[in-house]
Amino acid sequence: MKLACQPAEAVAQIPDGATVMIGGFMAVGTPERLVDALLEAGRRDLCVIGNDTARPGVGIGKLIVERRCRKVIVSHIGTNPETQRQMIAGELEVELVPQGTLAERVRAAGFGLGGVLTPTGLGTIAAEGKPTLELDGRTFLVERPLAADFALILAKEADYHANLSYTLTAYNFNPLMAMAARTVIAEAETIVPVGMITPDDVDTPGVLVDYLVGTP
Amino acid sequence: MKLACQPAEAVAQIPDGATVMIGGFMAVGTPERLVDALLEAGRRDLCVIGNDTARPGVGIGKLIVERRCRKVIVSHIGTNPETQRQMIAGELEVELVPQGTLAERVRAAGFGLGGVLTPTGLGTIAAEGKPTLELDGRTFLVERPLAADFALILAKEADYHANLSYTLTAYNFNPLMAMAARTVIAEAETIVPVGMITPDDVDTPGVLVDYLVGTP
Amino acid sequence: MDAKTIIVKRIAQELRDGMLVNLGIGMPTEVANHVPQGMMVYFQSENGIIGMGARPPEGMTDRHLTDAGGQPITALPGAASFDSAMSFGLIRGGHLDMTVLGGLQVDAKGRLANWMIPGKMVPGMGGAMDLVTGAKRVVVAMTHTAKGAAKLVNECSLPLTSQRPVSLIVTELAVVEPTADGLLLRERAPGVTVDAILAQTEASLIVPDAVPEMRLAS
Amino acid sequence: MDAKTIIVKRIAQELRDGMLVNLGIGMPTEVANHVPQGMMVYFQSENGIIGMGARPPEGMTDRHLTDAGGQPITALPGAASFDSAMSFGLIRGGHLDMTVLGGLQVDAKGRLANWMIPGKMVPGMGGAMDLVTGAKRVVVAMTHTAKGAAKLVNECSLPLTSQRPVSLIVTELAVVEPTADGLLLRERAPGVTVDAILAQTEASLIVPDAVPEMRLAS
Repeated sequence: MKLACQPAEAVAQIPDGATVMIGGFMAVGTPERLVDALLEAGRRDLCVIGNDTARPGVGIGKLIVERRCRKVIVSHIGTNPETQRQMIAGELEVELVPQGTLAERVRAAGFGLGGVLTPTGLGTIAAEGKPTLELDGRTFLVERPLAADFALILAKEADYHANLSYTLTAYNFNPLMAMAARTVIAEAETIVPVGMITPDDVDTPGVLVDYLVGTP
Repeated sequence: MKLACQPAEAVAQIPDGATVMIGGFMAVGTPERLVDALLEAGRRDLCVIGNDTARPGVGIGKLIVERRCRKVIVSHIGTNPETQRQMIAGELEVELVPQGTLAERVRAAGFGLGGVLTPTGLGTIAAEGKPTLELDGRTFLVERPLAADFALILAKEADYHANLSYTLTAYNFNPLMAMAARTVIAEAETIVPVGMITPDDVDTPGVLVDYLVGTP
Repeated sequence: MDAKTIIVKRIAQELRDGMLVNLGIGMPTEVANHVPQGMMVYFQSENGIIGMGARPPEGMTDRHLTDAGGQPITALPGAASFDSAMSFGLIRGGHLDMTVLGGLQVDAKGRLANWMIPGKMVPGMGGAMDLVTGAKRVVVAMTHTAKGAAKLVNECSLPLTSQRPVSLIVTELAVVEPTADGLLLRERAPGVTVDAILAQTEASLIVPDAVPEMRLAS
Repeated sequence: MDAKTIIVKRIAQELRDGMLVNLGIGMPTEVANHVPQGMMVYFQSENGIIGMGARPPEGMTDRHLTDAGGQPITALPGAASFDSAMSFGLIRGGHLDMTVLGGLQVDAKGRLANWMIPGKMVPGMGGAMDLVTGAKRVVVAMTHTAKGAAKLVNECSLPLTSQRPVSLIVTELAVVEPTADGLLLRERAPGVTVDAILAQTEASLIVPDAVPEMRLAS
């Protein structure tokens, strides 16, 4: 584990073409310093997994506008016209996934499950090309786990063990992604002494975190 | 939702023969007042879902000793010789489930999933009679969701909305069971005013709780 | 009363005390403004909160607290926050009593299309497929027609959101309930005739002998 | 040095700084007493904590804080608590660096049987199947024989815990590593000959030219 490193140092691990999960919901809970560092480092051809592509110039939307993504796996792109434009122009591959299924697919990868059995999406475009499973008279879509090389996540607080806690609507995909990526890079708004975050308040145990970036 | 009711009133909803989830791990996190009320009410032929059968006279172990269960679905019975005795004598049906699979099966029921795809148990006795699924070259056991008529859970704190929070090793199956039963009966060690449990500290939202039992 | 007011006021009558409810972006959001007096309804926002409250006063916003559209909200006393897996566990696990969503089309079987117009608008399904598949009750809030074209159609020309029929459709003209026998006309808006409704509906409606008027408090 | 001391001291040498480790009930638990000086190891207890510490002083126990055997423990500064789904997510998701478990038998392919003796002892698998299937490294701590019978056998007569081979077997006589070619004899206990090991082992062992002695600090 590398504590209190600079964003540039942390994202230096990420090569072009990497699959990168980025926490956040409409950029709420997105680690903006890490996204900025990724931009500054010139990374491109990324496959980004996130809830949405936010708005141009915000969160994942920055990477879209700067054309750093070859693919995004998200539930929603409606708030970022640039994502739609690049998709229609054939410049960007967009895999749309129902939001609850996206959360479970990320969780499945992190929790060692072989996939997700869900009725969501059955008989819709979202089911195309996917296997189904009949079990006890009901049919379920079999959705694959979604893992990543890296996860960039935002916590409200971290302690010196890199234990993380989130707040309000800034949890969203962050705790799930912290389980599902080979390398986890966390940005914390505040770093506090060990013990300030009680065991019950730790949402992501520090053992899952590889790099911890603090505030400037 | 029925707040601050007595244990007897809450468990009066539970008929003989019901399937009842009971939180706790070796009785840590088990709502003992609710278990006692179930005993006093004379309920029998229960199917109990829990992590283990604890020890004789403690937690779920009380129901075993008093012969109130026709079946238990648990991961472990080694600490309760009476469970083993009843099982061998053919008086009690015991379904043994790997602990992690048990947690995911309960969660699957509560989260609307069709089942659990796991490598745990493959090629062992635990896989007997269960379907498997091959996906992308790997084989997984298909484990069924596990729902219940009732869940009896223990929280450390509850507020007047029945928002619940747990502590230390007394979380275990409690938050999962609160999602997986038709009727949720919670016992809280302390009931505090709304706002004392912050939104980030709520582990089980009050909307999931049907009956809340406080301290005597 | 304008179309939107009729729709959201009528839908508000579907609320019950203690319900957990998710409101879609846009018109459905306004149902929250018409909760009957004395009734306690828990509003979930799928980005991770139960107990969302109105927009905060100027200068009191928290960048970690927004609705699913990214707009600042408040948290009511007794609110609970959680991650996306839990949020959709509530939705998909059948714990959400009701969702109110916008609609582009509903077919004769009561199936909703509301997430894309191929070649024109592909915003993504967000949480819509989960909500329509998982909520106990799915209420569609939509205008009866769009640019003159009926939205209650025999077959959706737009991609479906779910195979599961919705529970109720409320427009500025009518309340329609999908049943095993077809779409049942339950109510008509004040002053609107059954014939006027039929004229603006492509799908066949089952019309009972008496179709009561919606009762909308001023 | 008695058998148990040899086994747990040798296994403690497998610990690395920063590892997340789960120790089974009984002998494996004692590995925690031999963490090399200056090394930080995070111990998980599958009932829901990382950062478990030793038994608390008399009168300081908390009934909400025990190990997986139900015995009172402490939580170290920086501990984290969570529910059973998260606890087994750590185990099954490959986040647990190492688990140490007891064993009844290990077969020639390195597969462990450790959870039941049909007709005699059926305690249930608890978390053993999850641990053996999911942990990055699985280390078995067991005596080399039981009542004179070899525990490293050609085929387990007892039900398997997992089809997945374990990573290492440590007994009071030897360190054995399952490989693609078979069971490899890696080390012998101080003063124990290769012949003595072979005489007490049913499964064939691959014996390299030189089999070093375990180095155990007093």
